[in-house]
Parts: sequence; C-alpha cells; structure tokens
Amino acid sequence: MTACIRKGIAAAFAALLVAPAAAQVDLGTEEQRAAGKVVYDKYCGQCHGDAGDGYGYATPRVQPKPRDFTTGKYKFRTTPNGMLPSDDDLRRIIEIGAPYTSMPGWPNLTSTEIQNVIYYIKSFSPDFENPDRYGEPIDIPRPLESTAESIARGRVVYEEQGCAACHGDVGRGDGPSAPTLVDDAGDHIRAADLTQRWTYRGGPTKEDIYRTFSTGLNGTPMPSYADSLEVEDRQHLVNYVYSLGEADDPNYGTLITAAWTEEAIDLQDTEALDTLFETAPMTRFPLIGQITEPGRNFYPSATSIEAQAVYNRGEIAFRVRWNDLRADNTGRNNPSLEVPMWDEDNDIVATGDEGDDGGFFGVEEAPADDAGFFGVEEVEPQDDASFFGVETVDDSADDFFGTGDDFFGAGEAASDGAEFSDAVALQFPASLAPEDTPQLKPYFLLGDAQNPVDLWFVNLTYGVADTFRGRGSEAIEPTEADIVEAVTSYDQGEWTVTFKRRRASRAGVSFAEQQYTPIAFSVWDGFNRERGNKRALSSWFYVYTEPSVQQTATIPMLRAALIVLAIELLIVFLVRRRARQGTAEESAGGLTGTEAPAV
Amino acid sequence: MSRNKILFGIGVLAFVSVIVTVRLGGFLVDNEYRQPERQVAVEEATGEAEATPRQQGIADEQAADEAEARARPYVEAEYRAVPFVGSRVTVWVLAQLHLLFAAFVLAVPIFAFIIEFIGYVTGEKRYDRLAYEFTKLLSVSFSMTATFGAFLTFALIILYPKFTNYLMHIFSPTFLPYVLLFFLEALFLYSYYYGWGKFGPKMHLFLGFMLNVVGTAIMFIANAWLTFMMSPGKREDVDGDGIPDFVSAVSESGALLSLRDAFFNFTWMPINIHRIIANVAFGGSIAAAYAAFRYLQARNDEDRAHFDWMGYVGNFVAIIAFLPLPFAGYYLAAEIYAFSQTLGVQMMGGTFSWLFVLQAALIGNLFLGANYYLWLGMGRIEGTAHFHRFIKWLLIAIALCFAVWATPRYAIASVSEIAAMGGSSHPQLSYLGQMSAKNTAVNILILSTYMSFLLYRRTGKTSIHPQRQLLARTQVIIFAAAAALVIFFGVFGYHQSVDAATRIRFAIPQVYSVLAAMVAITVIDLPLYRNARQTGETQWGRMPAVSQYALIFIALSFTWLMGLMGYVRSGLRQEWHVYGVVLDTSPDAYTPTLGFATQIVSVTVLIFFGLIGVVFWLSSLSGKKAWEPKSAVEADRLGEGHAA
Amino acid sequence: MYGLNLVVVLPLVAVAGVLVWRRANTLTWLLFSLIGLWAFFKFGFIVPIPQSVATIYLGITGLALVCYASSSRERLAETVQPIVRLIVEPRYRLALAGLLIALPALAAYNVYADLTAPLEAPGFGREIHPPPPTELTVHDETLDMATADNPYLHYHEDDPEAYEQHLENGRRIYYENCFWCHGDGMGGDGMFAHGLNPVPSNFNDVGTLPILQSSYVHWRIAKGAPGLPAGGTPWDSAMPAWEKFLTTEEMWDVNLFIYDFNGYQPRALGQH
Amino acid sequence: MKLSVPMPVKMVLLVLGTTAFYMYLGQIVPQKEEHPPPPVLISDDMTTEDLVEIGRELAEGKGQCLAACHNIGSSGPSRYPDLGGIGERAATTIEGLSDIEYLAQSLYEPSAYVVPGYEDGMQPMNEPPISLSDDEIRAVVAWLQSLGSTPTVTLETELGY
Repeated sequence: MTACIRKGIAAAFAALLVAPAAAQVDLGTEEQRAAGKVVYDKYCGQCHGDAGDGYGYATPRVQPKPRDFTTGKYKFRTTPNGMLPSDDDLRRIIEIGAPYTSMPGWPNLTSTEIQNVIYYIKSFSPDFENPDRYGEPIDIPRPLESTAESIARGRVVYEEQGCAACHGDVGRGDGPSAPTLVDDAGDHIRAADLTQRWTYRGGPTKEDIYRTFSTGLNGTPMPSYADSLEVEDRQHLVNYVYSLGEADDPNYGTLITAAWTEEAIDLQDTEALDTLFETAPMTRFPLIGQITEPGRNFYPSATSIEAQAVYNRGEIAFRVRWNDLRADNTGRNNPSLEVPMWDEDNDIVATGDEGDDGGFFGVEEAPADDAGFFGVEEVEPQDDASFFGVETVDDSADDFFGTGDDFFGAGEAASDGAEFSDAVALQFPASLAPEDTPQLKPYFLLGDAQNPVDLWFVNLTYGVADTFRGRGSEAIEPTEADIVEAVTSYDQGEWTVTFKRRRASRAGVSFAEQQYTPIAFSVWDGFNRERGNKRALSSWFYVYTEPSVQQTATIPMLRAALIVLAIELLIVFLVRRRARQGTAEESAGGLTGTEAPAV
Repeated sequence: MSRNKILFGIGVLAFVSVIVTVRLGGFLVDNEYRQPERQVAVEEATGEAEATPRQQGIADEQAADEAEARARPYVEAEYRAVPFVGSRVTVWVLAQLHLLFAAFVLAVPIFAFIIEFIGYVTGEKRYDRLAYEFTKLLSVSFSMTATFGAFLTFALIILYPKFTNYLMHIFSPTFLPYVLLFFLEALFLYSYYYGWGKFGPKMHLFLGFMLNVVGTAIMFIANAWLTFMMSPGKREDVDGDGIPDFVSAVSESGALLSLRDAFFNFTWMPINIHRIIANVAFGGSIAAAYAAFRYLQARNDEDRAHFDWMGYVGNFVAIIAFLPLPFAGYYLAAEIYAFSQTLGVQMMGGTFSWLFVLQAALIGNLFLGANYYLWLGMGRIEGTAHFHRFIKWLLIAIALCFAVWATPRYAIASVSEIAAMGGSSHPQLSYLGQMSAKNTAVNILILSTYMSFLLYRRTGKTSIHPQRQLLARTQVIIFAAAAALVIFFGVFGYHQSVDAATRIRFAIPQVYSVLAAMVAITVIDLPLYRNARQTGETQWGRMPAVSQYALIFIALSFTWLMGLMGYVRSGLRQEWHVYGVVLDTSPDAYTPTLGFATQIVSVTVLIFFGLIGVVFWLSSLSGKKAWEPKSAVEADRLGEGHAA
Repeated sequence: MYGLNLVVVLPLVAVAGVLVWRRANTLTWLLFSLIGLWAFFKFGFIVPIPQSVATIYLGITGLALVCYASSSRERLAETVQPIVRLIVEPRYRLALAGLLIALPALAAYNVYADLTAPLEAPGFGREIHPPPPTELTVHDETLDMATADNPYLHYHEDDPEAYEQHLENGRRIYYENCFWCHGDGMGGDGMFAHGLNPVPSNFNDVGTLPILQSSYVHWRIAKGAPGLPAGGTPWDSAMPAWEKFLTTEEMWDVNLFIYDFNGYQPRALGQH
Repeated sequence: MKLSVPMPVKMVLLVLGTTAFYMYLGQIVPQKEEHPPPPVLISDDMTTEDLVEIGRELAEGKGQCLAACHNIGSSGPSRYPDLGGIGERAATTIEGLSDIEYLAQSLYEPSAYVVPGYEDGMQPMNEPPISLSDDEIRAVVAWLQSLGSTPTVTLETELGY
C-alpha cells in the first residue's frame, strides 16, 4: 500500500519536473493501450489496417483513403499546421466521423473505449512521443455575424488568397486546379464543394470552417492561413464560405412535383425556360455509387442531384442540376459501355505514375488477392492490358487533342485527357403498373427482363438526348419510340440539363395529370472515369404531376368551420331549451329519451 | 262536379290524346318522302297507279324480315342482361334477401322451440308467451322467404338460363324432395303457430320439433346446390398414399358422375354447421330488434317489461350462438384451404384479405354492442352499483382486443411513414397484425363477454351456498388461469424458439382453455346461484331507450356481416359458376371491388330492414286492440260483425 | 424502452396518476383518455405508427368511451352535467364562447393542415423478412432451407483455429463489399445507406439476425434483391446477388462473421 | 312544446347511419378488381417462338403456375420447385424420357414423378379448373423449355398424351 503511494508521489514529482511540454505527452498505460487494441481490432482495423498503416481490407476501394496512423498526419485538428492533433480532435472524429467518407461516427463506443483507442492509435506513430510535435490548440473566436459587409470582405479575401483556384469561383470545387489536386499519398483529392455544407469533412459550423482555415488539412493541398491572414479576415472568409451554402442539411426529398404551366415549353428560349423553372418546386435527391453490378463505383463524384419538372397540355420537361469539378464534354459515354472489373478499385491510383498516359489510373491492375476474389469471372490480365491500352491510346489522343477544352488551360488537362464524357440519365419504368397494383416496378438498376425501363440519356459531349430501353444491366438497347429533346449548359461547376418530351408516349410511360410516376437518376463524371455501369445513381423516387387547376384551402376550411359551428349552436340551443323546459327530464339527460321514461 | 267525374274526364282525355298522337305520327311517317309529281307522271305514262319505289322498298324489307324471321333457328340464350343494374347485381340482391329471410325463418323455430320446451319443463307461463311472440314473426317472414325464393328462381332462369339449366342437370332429383319438404314446412309452421294453445303441450312441442327438422333439411338441400358451385366433388384418399385426392362429382365436360358426391361435396358440411350457428345468432338478433321496436312503442309498463325481457332473451340467444361462430368460421376456412389452396390463398392473402379487416371492425362492434347492452341491463336491478366498477376493466379488455383484431398486417402507410418504420410493418405493431395475436384477441373477447354475462347473472342475487366463497374464488382462479393461458400462448408464440408453424398451432390450446374455462365456470355457477337470495328486484322494462337502439344496431351489424360474408363466399370462385367446371363468360365474370360489394351489401341490408320493418309492424298488429267504431252512429251503421 | 417514446409516455402516465390522486370526475377522465390516447398514438412510439392504424385505434377508443359514458344513468349524468352547466349557466358564458370559436378553428386548421401537407410519394407494403424458398440452389449446390446450417459454425467447438480463419475471411469479405451500405458497425448506416429505400438491414437489431436462421441469411446474401419475392419489393432493394461475385465458402464466412461481430446466435433449426 | 325526435325517425336514422358507416369503411380500404385472364388464342401457323410467348402468358394467367405455386430463379412463392433452368434439367430428370416427354408428363400427370423434397399437390393442367387444351400445353412446354435451354416444341409435336 505504502509502496503504491510512494510510487504515485514519485510519479507526480517526475511529472512536475518535465512539465510543461511533457504534460501533453499522454500515451496512456499499457492496459489502456491493450484495451484500445481490442476495440481497434474490432472496429478500426478493417480500414486503417491492423498495423495502423492505413491499409485494411476496405482500403483498395475507399476514397479518401483511410488515415495512415504511422505518418502522424491528421487532417482535422485544432492544433497549428504540421502539429499533432489533440486527444479531443481525435475523439471528435471518432465520435461523429467525417461525412460523405467511409469514416462513420461511433456513437456506440463509450468515452473510456474511445480514450483507449486514442492511446492505441497514438502508439502507431513515434511522433506522439516527441513533445515538440505537440502544439497548443488554437483559439477559435466567436464567429462574426454574417453581415453583407463581412461577406463582401470575405469575398475579397477569397479572391486574394486564390481559393477559387481549387474551390472555384462560386465554391463548387471546380477551380482550374481542382482536377490536378493530389494528397501526400499521390491520390487525387477533391476540393471541397463549398456550396454543399453538409459534405464538409471537418464539419459544417462556422467554427469548423475557421478551424480548417487556421490549421490547414495536413497531408493535403489545403494549407493553413494562420500566418497569412489576420484573425478577422479569416472570420470574414468564414462568413463568405458559409454564405455559399444554403443549409447544413441536404433535405433530401422523395418526390418532384411537376408544376403545371399554360405556356409552351421551348428549350431554345433560355430565358423563358428559366422563368418557367423558377417557380417549379426543386427537390434534391441523394446519389450513391453503383455497387451491385460489375463496373462498381465506390467513390462517385456526384453525391446529389437537384430536379424540377414542369408540364403543359402536351409536354413535360425535367431540369436536373448537379455539381461537377470539370465539364468533360469531349469523350465518349453511354450506359452500355463495358467496364473492366478491376476498374472498381480506387487503389490503383495509389501506385499510379502521374506522367503515365493513363492519368491517375496506372496499368498496375488490381492487387493479387482481388484477382482471386473474383474467381472464375475474373477478366484475364492480358485482356485487361490490351483493353486498357487500346482505350487510352485511341481516345485520349482523339478526344483531347481533337476538341480541346473550353474551361481549362491545356496544361492542367493534359495529364488526364477526357477519355469519357460527363453524362446524365433519367430513368422511368417502360410501363406503369395498373392503378390497383402500385407496388410493381421494374428493378431500380436498369430494369429486368420482364419489366424494362426507359433511359433518357444525355452524353454531354453532344448535348442531345438519346433514349435507351434497359432490360437489366446487360441488355440496354437504343430505342427511338419517343423523341426526347435536351439542352445542356455548364456554368461554374454546375451542369444543368433540361429534358423535354411529349406527355403521351407510344412505347413508354405517359404522364397523366395527378399521376405518380417512378423516376430515378444516373450521373456519370468523365473525370472520375465513370461510364457504362460505373456511375452515381439513385433508387426509385417519384414525379407527381400536380393538378392543373389548383384549389385553395379557404373554402374547405370555411365549410368545416361552419359545419362544426352549426352543430355546436344546435347543441347549445337544444340543451338550453331543454334546461328551460324544466326539471324532470334533466336528470335523465338525453339517455332515456322521451319514449321510455324511467319507471 | 265531383272528384270522380274529373278523374274520369282526365282519363278519357289522356286516352284520346294518345290515339291522336299515334295516328298523327303514323300519317307523318308515311308521307315523309312522298313525291306527288313523279307519282302523277308515272300514272300518266302507264295509265295505272303503281307503287312508289319507297313503298316497294318497304314492302320488300318487310317480306325479307318475315322470311328471315321464319328461317331463324332457335338459339338458346346463355345470358340475358338487366338494364342499369346488371344481372349479377339483380341475382346478388335477390339471393341475399332470400337468404336473410330464410335464415330468420329457420332460426326462430329453433329457439322458439327451446324456449317453449323450457316453459313446459319449468311450467312458467311467460316462456310460453315469449315463444309465441317469437313465432308470430314467422308467418309473414315465411311468405317473404318464399316470395324472394321465387323471385330468385325466376331471375336465375331468365338471366342465367344456361347455368340454371346446368344446375338442373345436376340436381334435378333433389327438387321434388325440396318442394315436398317446403310443403311440410308450411304445414308444420302454420299448425305450430295457429295451433298454439289448441294442441296439448306435447303434441305442440312435437310440431315445433318437426318444423325444425324439416327446416334444417331444406337448408341442407339448398346448401348442397351452392356448395357444389364452390367445390364440385369430395376429397378422398383414392390411391392410398395418405394424401386425400380430389374426386370430382362431374366429368371433365361437366356431365354428372355421382349425385352423391355432388350433394355431399367437400364444403357442404362445414357450410351447414357455419350456417346453423350463424342463423341462430342472426335470428336472435333480429328477434331482439323486434322486441326493441315493440319496447319503444309500448304504452304501458306490462308491455315494456315483456318486450324488455324478450329483447334480453333474443340478444342472449344471439350472443351465445355468436361465441362459437369464429371457431366455426376457422373450421370452414381451413376446409376451404384443404379443398383448394388456390381458393384458400385467394381468400386469406389475395383479393379478399382486406375484407377480413372490415370483418374485424364488424365483429368488434358486435362484441362491444352486446356487452354494452348487458351493462345497461344491470340498471334494471337495484343495488348493482358495486358491479359497475368491473365495467371499466371489461371495456378496456374489449377495446384492446378489438384494436388488436383490427390491426392490419401491412398497414396503409405513406412513404415517409414507411421510411420511418423501415418497411411496411411497424416494429411493435407488426406483432399485433399476425394471426397469433388475433387468435388471442378473439379468445379474450369471448372470455370478456362471458364475464359480462356472469356479472349480469349475479346482479341482484346473493348466493346462499355454504361454500360460496370458495366456489367464487375457484371461478376467479379458473377465469384468470384461462386468460393467462391464452395470453401466454399468444405472447410466447413470438419467442425466438418458436417457429411460425408451431405458433399457429398454439391457437388450439387457446381455444380449449377458453372453452374449458367457460364450461367449468358455468358448472360451478349453477349450484352457486341455485335458490339464491334476491337482494334486488329485477325490474323488467326499466331500461334506457339507448339500450334498445343498441339492440337494433347489433341486428344491423349482424345483417351487414352476413351480407359481407356472402360476398366472400361467392366471390371466391372468381370467374367460375361452378369452380373448375362451368366458366362464367358473361360480362360480369370479374370480381368486383370491395367498395362496390359493400355498396351492394348496404343496399340489400336497407331493403331487408325496410321489409322486416313491415314484418314487425304486421306482427305488432295482432297485439293491438280490436278496431271499434268511433261513435254509436257509426256502430249502428256498420252493424256488429266486427266486435269479434 | 420497448419502442416507446418515454418523453411522451411518462408525462401521460404522470397526468393519469394525478387524476387518480385527485379523484377526477368521469368527464375529465374521458377527455383525458381521448386526448391522451391521441397523443400516445401520435407521439408515443419512437417509430411512429401509421396514420391509418392510429385512426382505427382512435375510432375504437371513441366508441369505447361513448359506451362507458352511457353505461349507466349515474355515469351519464356525471358526464353530461358539467357540459350542460357550461352551456346553460350564465357565469360560464365566456368559456362557452371560447369553446364555440375554438372548435371550428380547430376543424379549419385540421382541414388546412390536410390540404397543405407536403405531397408524398405513394406508399407500398413491404415485407421485411419475406418467406424464404424451401430449397436454395447456390453454385449448383442445393440446400434444404429448413435444415441447412452454416457449415463452419461447428468449428467454434471443434477447431477454434479454423473458426478464426473463417471469421477473418468473413471480415475481409464484409469490409471489401458490404460496409458501404450495412455500415462499419453493421448498424445499416453505411456511407450509401442514406440513398437507399428500403434502408439496408441493421444487423445490430435484435429483430434481425437472431430471429433468422443462418440459412435464411445465406439465401439473402446469395440471391440478393433479385431473389426476393414480390412482397419484398425486389425492384427497390439494392442488395446484390452475391453468388455472382463470391464463392459459397466466402458467403458462409461472411455469414459467420456478421453473427460473431454482433454477438448473436442464428435462430435454431426448426423442427420439421 | 317538448322537442323530441319521433322514434321511427330515430330508428331510420340509426339504420341509415350504421349502414353508411360500414359502407364508408368498405370504400377506404384498398380496392382491387380481379378480372379473369383473357383467352389466349393459338393459331395453326405459330412458330416455336410464338409458342414460348403464349406459354409464358398462360403460365402467368390461366395456368396459374406462377400465382401461388412455382417461382423462377427463386423470385416469388416457392411452395413447389423452382422452374429456373428447368429446360436444362428436364432432359435428365427421368431416364428414358426426353425433356419434352418429361415436361408433358409433369403437366398431364403431375403425380407420376414428384421432385424429391416436395409434396404432390399439383393439379393436372388439362383438367378443370385449369383446363388447358393440348395446344396450350404445347405452348407451356415450349416456354418451360425456354427456361434454361432452346425450345423445340411445335404444334405438330407429339406429346404422348
């Protein structure tokens, strides 16, 4: 017992002696790290690697890559640039995760478990033993109010500091340098889309944004502005960035309401078209990677799409918008392009050579265990090579040098020519189930043999709509039963595509008034080599054609109120009358009635 | 001028104007295209008046029509149509009305006979009077039944001649016995009714007994016809492999192979059982409604007391018959399933699954109404306040069971609701939507209703049995044990270790524990309250009016329920007249929606209630005082013949 | 607790307690029952119950309350007297006027809320765990669903080392393929889960793995959405048919792993 | 004057109200109208491909194969064997019977051979209530063949029944 106390006192003294720097070096006890290892092995190792080297089972298919704990570099910190994160920083990420990445929050872990895991994680990197690598957490001031002046000042700072180079002029992550950005491991990294605050990896609040400016994201091209900007300017910049996004929450919907219009829908008259769509309700739908059929896409570029619709007597028009870091409007694309199996793995990037004409996608193929994983269905390596070779030689030469690129300097684009173009598709069932069986739909992924779907597809190279009929991923054929028109435009990182078709259809679905029609979306980003089945897609949602004659709520409301009032008055009248009439029946109330008075 | 003359004048005027109009019209038509100039020209040329081309054409046409009519072969119509409503709806409504009256006519003698028998054994006069009161309803209803039966037969022959002919082919040998039995029925019925008090009690009881035998036999014959349409054959293990095979009563082309198999077909007996029980319940409720009607009309305390009692007995009969009805229904459904999986799946899972949610609402209402009436009935007896506290708990139990029974397996839900639930079943409520929970609910409902009866029985009485405390406690323990068993099986069924098939089989111990508890409690209750001391007088006639409306509500719900179940039984066959043998090729061959069916059922029920209102009114006439002249002068003029 | 929203349920229970304590009269009880049950059905469940079912329940409740209120003369008088007094006696005139205005306003608001409620896509019924086939053919190997079991489960007792190997293999398969939807922690909340309807299965849930046989889970893994019966809305589900990508052994391994990870045992084989 | 509603009026109101209430309940539940399957006509000049298409319609509709009994590739009910790939299996199921003969036997005499593990519960397709004609059965055989193999049945093929 006394020995124990003595030891404790000695330890306290020791701690006093090496303070203050050593006070921060808290690596936990052996037991704590051992306990942390148990939790880590169960919940973390599969991505971050059992050895903490960021290479777990999931790593090949995950982007951004899981943190490599052996490097000691952390993106989201409150400590100055280049420093190690505080325990609280680590805890914050473990608790809430990083949105729109494969790092989830772990609300099921207790505080102690998290602390133990932190100790264990720290043990992977020797940096944590070095007191010099620790920095004081920065001071995050209270955010300034978002006044117009503050935002304007922020805009100036935004321009001065060259933020637009990566994040784009209006913040859609579409700056000229955006396609070239790589992190320390050489992987392409997307500049944050500042208009979609909910996708900020470090968090959506003003404090989070300030923190990111001030500390930078270690290991990425995002620098710290702690030295170059005054606190106040950073705060203005925060307000400006904050003003770029509309909400912390994407408010994903399940239904587009197609607005009725008396006017003609003319795709060529841009202004009239914009006016038409201005009043139509807008719905944002989530997009996810296509990960069930070959050509799987584990890291789609587009995470959501906004859609609107208007219709008139004869026609219906859909408008969709989504953000894309570059307009790839030079390559080829169509929904039935084949995608070799290995192209699913983002891991190929890691070993890729920048100068290679395959761009980010070197010829190194899939890791060996993956080849075995697909067993009999594996594409033979020879085929891979030849397939890939042919593709790159032909297309990158033709498409890129042939057509040039309006939006970017040749220098940036040269390394990764637009082999595949951006594209978008709306998907509808080829026929609607009879009204009394609303539950029958085609398979959301391009239909099936019995229940086909129709695709309204626009390859943004050409900007015209093609129609396809899908009977499953392997059976997509062009059809020409209905004519779909489309106009497209790319502006500041945002694609806008407007489709139009006659409401009545010969072979496909017709849009009757007040009808719920299933709809699904697909988006291809050529830059991300998305083509064929490798794409971002949505599950089934609905488009509802609102009634052409809208009814106001006033009359039904008045009617309901008056009916209730009339009943009330009647009751009051009857009760009062009866009460006046006398005493005998009152005690019996309305129950006995008048026909059978109590004996 | 007198009124008669005016009427006569109008009649003559109308007749004349009709004649004039017709003649005028004929004249105009004839002269429509006449061309006098040309006719004259032709006359001049030939010197004789020739027929115009038009006249010639008309004459030719007539001749051709006549020739065609002469040559036209006789074609037997398969179907004929009724304008506006359609043949199916016509036959549907007529059959339903016939069936409702028939059910009443068959049911009332059953309990009239039993009540008369009780009266005979106990020697209490009031039972005899009650039985007579019930029987009074019979004679008019009997004619109604016959009328609608004739209507139905005509409708079938006219609208579905081919199919009716086919049924004749199969069942012609049964028609003569049917008619004979019908004749006997009339004989027994009228001798039973008019012979009241004229025969000796034993003879009269014998007449009543025969009336029931004959009535039941008639129903059994008619049931054979309709069950044949659903299951034209029987199931028998022909090849000896332990699995019953289907033995069709008719050949592939529909020719009769065995009248015996066609008659005693697979669903015949289940339907017979189900119908007898349902008829008694229905008849009881209608008789109770009649009593309610009379009670509300009654002008003196004696009548009020009598009809109060009659309503009570009618309701008692209805509910007692109703308690085993769900089990009879399960038996019928299981037999239909065993006969044909297609029919079974169609019934429980397919088109008709929502019908059973509707049925749950109806049956829930029936239970609630019946219990409510009993509780109100406690008001007849002095000093029952301490029983009122139980009502709350019984009500909670009934409402809970009702709610469980009405919980749909897959609820109608919006997308956001489905998203929130992660599917169309709610994580908690989905348990309630399953058969197991519903079985539990029905059993508890039955137990609760039985409890209400028991409570009602002991109002105003105090047991003088020496062991009364012990016996009463035993009753409580039995009741609690049965309820606990039912709930245990209901809840335990969902335990991980129980698979779905076993869970469904738990229904059997549930039913047995309820039945056993009811029998055991009754057995204890009889000695317990024999010669019990009366602490409060039962004051018949001391019922609030609302209780009588509750009786009418119960009768209405019963009628509606019967109509609804008629739809499912008949609709099950889908596009077949005779399942698998005679296809319905008329435009009405499809299965209508539930909404449409409920409209037809509602219309039928309203017609039935309109007619039964007439029956009630006619029956109430016999209780009225004989007509007497208003004044002496009038009496003189009319003579004295009316006094009797 | 048992899916109940205690924030709503406990106050309701508390109010009921107060009413018992203060010996509230029948009318108060009736009003409390109606409003309280309405609140309970609407807000009392963590997963809200569908409007249609709530309406059925409230209808039954209303009917039962009417029955109760009129089940005896005394009780009816107790219920009706306060209302009659409110209507007749002059001193309550203000309250009566308020009520006369409030009720129509409430009705009007109800209509308004009904008419302006955001539109929703039409719903459909979906069976979460639809009945499996009796027989399952995966990679030319036919299993009897009723008796099939995970072939590696027995290693747990016989050969812990081999068991560990299969588990580790299952872990690899899971994190190479499954976690995008079913989540790193198997909560059905992977990074793509928000875009899917129906949401991916939550393996933490006691209502999922433990109530299913491992052969059922094998069926779901092997045949995926295309293998669902119509009641399971195969057109909406994004579950791939993993037999196209994985060997039978790999599918059993991942089956083993998801049970082990969540600490559940597969439901015992049924007696047939 | 005492204000009261006469008894008959009350009674009529009660009857009408209750009936209307039940009718209303019937209107708010999901409505479904079931129509009998349309007749499928087979003409003499139909090719095997036409037969496959008609066979599929028959199997879904009049034949009721897929409504409650069989499934294809384990989608749908599964009380009876999966028909996925049956065209391939049929040739080897019973020794001595060709695939057409085996399929025809299964349709005309389902009890003659029952796939192990299943109960004998199928009704002969040529008998009521299904009552397919011989040509219709040829079409169904053609469709069954097309599941997993190439159909060869024509309207002239002898089925042996």
